[in-house]
Amino acid sequence: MRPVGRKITVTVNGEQYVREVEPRLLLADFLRHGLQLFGTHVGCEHGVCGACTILFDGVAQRSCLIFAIQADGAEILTVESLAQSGKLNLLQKAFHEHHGLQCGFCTPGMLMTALELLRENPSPSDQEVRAGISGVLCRCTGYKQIVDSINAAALAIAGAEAAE
Amino acid sequence: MKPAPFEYFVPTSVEEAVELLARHGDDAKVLAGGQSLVPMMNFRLAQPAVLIDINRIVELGYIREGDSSIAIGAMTRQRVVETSPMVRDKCAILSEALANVGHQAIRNRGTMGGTLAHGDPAAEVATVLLTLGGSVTVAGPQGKRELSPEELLAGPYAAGISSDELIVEINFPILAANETHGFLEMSRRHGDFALAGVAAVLRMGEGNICERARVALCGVAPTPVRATEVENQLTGKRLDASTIQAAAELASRAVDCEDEYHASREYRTHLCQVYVRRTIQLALERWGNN
Amino acid sequence: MKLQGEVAFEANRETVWDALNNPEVIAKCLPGCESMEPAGEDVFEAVLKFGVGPITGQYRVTLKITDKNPPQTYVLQVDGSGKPGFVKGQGSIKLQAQDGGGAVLRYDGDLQIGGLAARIGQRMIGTISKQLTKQFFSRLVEAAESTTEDSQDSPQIPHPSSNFP
Amino acid sequence: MTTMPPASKQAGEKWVGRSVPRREDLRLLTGRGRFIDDFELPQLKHAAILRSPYAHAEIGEIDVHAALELPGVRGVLTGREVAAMSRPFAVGVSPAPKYYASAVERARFVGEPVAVVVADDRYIAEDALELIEVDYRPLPAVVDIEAAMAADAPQLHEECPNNIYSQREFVYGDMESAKKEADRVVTGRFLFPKYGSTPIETYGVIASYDPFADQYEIWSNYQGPMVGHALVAQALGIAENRLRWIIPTDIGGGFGIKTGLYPYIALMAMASKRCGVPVKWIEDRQEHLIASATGTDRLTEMEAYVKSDGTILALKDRAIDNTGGYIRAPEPGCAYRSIGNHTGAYQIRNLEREVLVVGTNKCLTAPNRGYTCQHLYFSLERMMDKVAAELDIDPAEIRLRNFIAADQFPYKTATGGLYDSGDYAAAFRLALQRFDYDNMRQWQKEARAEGRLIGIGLATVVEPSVTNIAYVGLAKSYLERRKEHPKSGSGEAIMVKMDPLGKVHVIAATNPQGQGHDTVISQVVADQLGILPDDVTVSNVLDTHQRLTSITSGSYSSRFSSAGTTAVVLATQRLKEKLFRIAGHLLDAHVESLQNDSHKIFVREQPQRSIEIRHVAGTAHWNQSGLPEDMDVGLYGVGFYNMPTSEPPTEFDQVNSSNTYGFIAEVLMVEIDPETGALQFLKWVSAHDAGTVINPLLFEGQLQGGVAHGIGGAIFEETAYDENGQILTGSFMDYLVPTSMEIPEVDMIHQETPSPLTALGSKGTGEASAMSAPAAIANAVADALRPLGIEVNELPLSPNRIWHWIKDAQSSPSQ
Repeated sequence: MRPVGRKITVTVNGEQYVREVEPRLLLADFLRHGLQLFGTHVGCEHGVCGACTILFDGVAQRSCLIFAIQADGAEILTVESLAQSGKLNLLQKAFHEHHGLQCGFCTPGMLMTALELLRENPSPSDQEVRAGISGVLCRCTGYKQIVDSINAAALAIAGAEAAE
Repeated sequence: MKPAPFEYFVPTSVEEAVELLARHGDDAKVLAGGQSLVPMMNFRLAQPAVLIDINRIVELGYIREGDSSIAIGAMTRQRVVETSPMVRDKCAILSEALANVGHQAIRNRGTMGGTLAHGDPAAEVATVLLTLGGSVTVAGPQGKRELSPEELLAGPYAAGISSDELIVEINFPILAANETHGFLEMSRRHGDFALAGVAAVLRMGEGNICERARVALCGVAPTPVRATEVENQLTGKRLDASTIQAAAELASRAVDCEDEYHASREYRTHLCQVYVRRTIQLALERWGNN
Repeated sequence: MKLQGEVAFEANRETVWDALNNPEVIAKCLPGCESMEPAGEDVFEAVLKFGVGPITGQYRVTLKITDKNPPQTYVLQVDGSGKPGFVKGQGSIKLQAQDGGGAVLRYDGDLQIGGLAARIGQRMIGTISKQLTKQFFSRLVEAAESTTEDSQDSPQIPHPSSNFP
Repeated sequence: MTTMPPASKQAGEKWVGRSVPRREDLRLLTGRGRFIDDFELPQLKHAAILRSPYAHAEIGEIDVHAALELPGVRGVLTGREVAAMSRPFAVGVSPAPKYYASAVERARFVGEPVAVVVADDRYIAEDALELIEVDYRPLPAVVDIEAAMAADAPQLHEECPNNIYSQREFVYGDMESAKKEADRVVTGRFLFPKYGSTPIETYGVIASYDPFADQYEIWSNYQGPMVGHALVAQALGIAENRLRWIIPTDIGGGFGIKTGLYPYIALMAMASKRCGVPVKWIEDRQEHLIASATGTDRLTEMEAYVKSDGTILALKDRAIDNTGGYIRAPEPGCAYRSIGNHTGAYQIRNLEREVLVVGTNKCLTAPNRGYTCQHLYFSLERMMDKVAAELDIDPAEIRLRNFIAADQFPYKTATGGLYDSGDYAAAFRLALQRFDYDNMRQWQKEARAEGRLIGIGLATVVEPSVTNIAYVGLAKSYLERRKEHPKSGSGEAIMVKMDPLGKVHVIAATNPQGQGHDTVISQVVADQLGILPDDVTVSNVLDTHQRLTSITSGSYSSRFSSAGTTAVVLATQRLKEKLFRIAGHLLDAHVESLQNDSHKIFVREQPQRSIEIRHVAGTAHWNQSGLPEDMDVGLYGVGFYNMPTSEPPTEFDQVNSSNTYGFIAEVLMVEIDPETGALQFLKWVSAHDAGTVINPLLFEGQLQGGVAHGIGGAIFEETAYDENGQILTGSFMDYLVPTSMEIPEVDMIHQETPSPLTALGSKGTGEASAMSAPAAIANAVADALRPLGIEVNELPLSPNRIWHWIKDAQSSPSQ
């Protein structure tokens, strides 16, 4: 991307970046091509597929519907933030054990969405899980094993919290 | 699918935003949540030369409970309103309707003012506002003015607001103790634009007599519309299956839509009738359960 | 897409007919008309730029009037292309004098919209086309009436309403 | 079906059959997958494609001056330059319409490429598209299959009168006797819509031309088959070894649709050559929805000749496919791919079939998960229900009466298909039992009496896998075929090598798009060598310069779990043979007397005579003179497996169009809201027999995914056009991919009848209910609407459509 436009300061996954961005640059493109954080995927660029979902100031949003310039001062979390010290977190682990992904393209958006879902509702019903992830399209799994994964993650997180 | 270039302004006050709007006129578009505008920009169906981003006008983010209404700042995110316990308690129809707006990630960013300023024919929030008879405050070069929902929805895409004006606040009347409500819509998939949607608020008296009815439809006309003939038919009646059915049959008179791929005009018209009936029934059941 | 409707004029049929044949009037009534130049007999090239809701459109349009039968009917052909795709259509316009003066105009057209607007704006274009058509005719009514009020020579055309987004 | 937890990691256990979680997940869950848009190259520039807004138009002058003057633009490639730089793509029909990577003189569908801009970034490239002026002269368009063949229809290509690309007639068996013997004829007419799979990752290409070597290097998420490589080389007029083609490890879904990607590889190769820079093009969602590829729409007319007892003696049908503005290989495969299993799960020995492939001003087609088996079974299974209704026999019973029996396998169908194994009645009965079919039928009666619209839908179908490329030959007559070299095959290659410490690395080019090949490979190799899956690493990149490939390489037609795993077994066995020969040499023992565990090779009768595997491996690498005299160095095995049943078509047009044949039985129940036409699933049992299940966790994933695609096609998805050829579903707002809320819980059961053709007994299962669900859902809806006298012969079953049917039925006078 051309380094024209305005300077922004943005914190992504705990690291601060200062970059110049053209106002029209989409946040998804900024994260991917500007910061080389390729984990966030772009699937439709009109806010329907949800693959580009990230946490923007703690809230799940479509990074294809936000301009990078709007992220000035924001704290962003992408899928790259989830695993710490080379270890999957409990949500990722549940997706791994329950085959909650196939091609993996929607997975970053699915994980970030599920993260918010479980934060707001730590023990969701199947129907609440389905409603919660309905904004992320998956063409491989038919969703069943994603729902299983999120349910398992809810149990695992509750278990880990109880153990603490 | 990348937006065309634009000049970008990020005012931090309403005055500053209004001044920018006055300066740039028709070339400018206001960027609130961007959940309708940015997709259109990515498709290049919208190519505003100037974008005035009001996300940093922090004064526009609030929910305030008044005596008879709830005032909501235009930049309040839809999800914040949807999950507000106060809104759920005082104006449940709004929370219920909001749950039908897209998906959570959309509502996380989409704003209350944005959906009204966009004025989509299927917009749930505008439909609720029309039903409740609330108001919208806009700021413009001549200061602030208040619009009724009917004035706001004078034509497609919120034609009641002029291009140098900005929505700053929306007022939703609080549902009274003798009022019951319902909101139902039908869409192809969860989260899609409604093929037809109905919001209803009924003021009830002794013996299930409907003292006043407010019913609005979405997705079936160029703007959300009141179903006044349905309302008139319900008013003063004891609500039961047959009076509700008789009223529902008048819903089609409010419909003005086109045949399109997902639904024929005839089908949409019919859905209105079915959904008006179901919504009124839902409201009545709730009344009965109270 | 079918565009059909009826518009009542207080002005008499001849005045409306004249307005319908006056490029200057048409230019002022066409929503977002930035320019309109003659390009042959009863053929005009116009540039239209409009915004409805989130959608902005810019079309270069050729308007062609055929099958003229003054002061009753003509056929209008529209053919244009621009940023959101193309438009192509044909419509008949019929004028009928009313008994107590005034006239009724009936239009009956078929509009084809293609390209981006058609494939993305499917649920919007019907409403928008109708809205723009209505706007054209309501301006025409104003134009014809102001012609009657003032003089036949110097029509005072009101400016397009500024609050149209 | 429950998924098992991962096994305790003990060597010597069988790994095949276990729910081993995927090794692929670790990178995909952490944002470290490497998809096509994640690759960058020095000096890389970005392309955007100008596309026709017209369904049919002559293309006059293209003025690119303003675009070229825009700062950041590196060049423009127009259709006329494409025609000068390339040849039309080859396709298996004659005469063939000329199809280039871009429209040349005429555009024939909305979205057809007209020009390519190369710029510093995609934003600028799209700005430049708006500055290109094209002189289009619109022509009348045609989108309807039957209208396209009418005498006065707009003609798309002068080579193809009446817009017919391919036409053939076939007769199998003895139709005359069957017709005479039949008590009744049941007829049906079915329209199957056009839809795709819309992988969440769109198409992508990076092309780099080296003018000094006259060689192209391509990265792309093309899914295969690698016949596409040959087609592109031919179109570019170069030898295949000058086209290096690399397919990255991670592909964001394919489902057949990404077989339609290869023309863009040629287009970007030319753009790179023309502009002198490496070029990246990532298709956007709008481009994908309007112009990449979908399955064909199909009109089928079918007649069934039946005995009063329900025996189906013969079928006669006429099917017309629509490949859009051009015909692009592997089409006309749509019309011939399912010929071997055309009579489904039934013993129908006589068939008369007419096939037409026509052109209209719609976007082009490609195989779409199930590759027209959903079309076939929509008509065949609807016919089964119609026959049942006509004869007043239960639809489950009519199927049981016509099934191929368990003792008839291997079963050769009338059309030349060779069904390898199966027990259809047993699998179907399992599904009926789980569904509680008899009680549900009783309950349905009671619910109907209350006025509820409840329907039970069945579909029992054969799932063909591992395409034999021979079937495309059916587009030509035997006499025409005889003039050409015969074509057949389904081969897959794998290389397994052992390092000096005895660990194994597998070099694969199976091109997965999420199916978990690497995990499965590690399971299979671990079993074959008696080691742990963790001791096996896999590199799975298809690179035509560095990997063993064949024309049939790629991941499509559910090839991997059978052809792929058999190649893995062969390769591992060859490695093992070599390992044992070296061990025998070092231990001075006969190879036949040796055995191994996870660490050592030993003499079976004298376990103390042993050598550690790592020492054997070490010898092979570090002491090459220590090998047996006649042995070449290197510790590896190569497996190149071609199904022995992949043969060219016979002179009677019989062909085994696939190689393994699984079985699916769907039993499901729906309720329709009579007021809104909305459909709800009440219960669904889906039984599958895909031979040996290698990894139940992954198997279940494929089955659930297949269901979702089937529901999409049956109810939600359609690439819709208006009568002028304008596409109505150009965004995900109108092209309705089912969300998690639209897909019900489906109870999966499975039965295993191993295939005799594959090393593990496995068959393919990747397409699954995508083939059978549209038929089963349509049958359920038809059953629900039967009291109203409504025929269900068209999809998708949108509430709008169902409501109109109900309304029309209620307003028409009762008979």
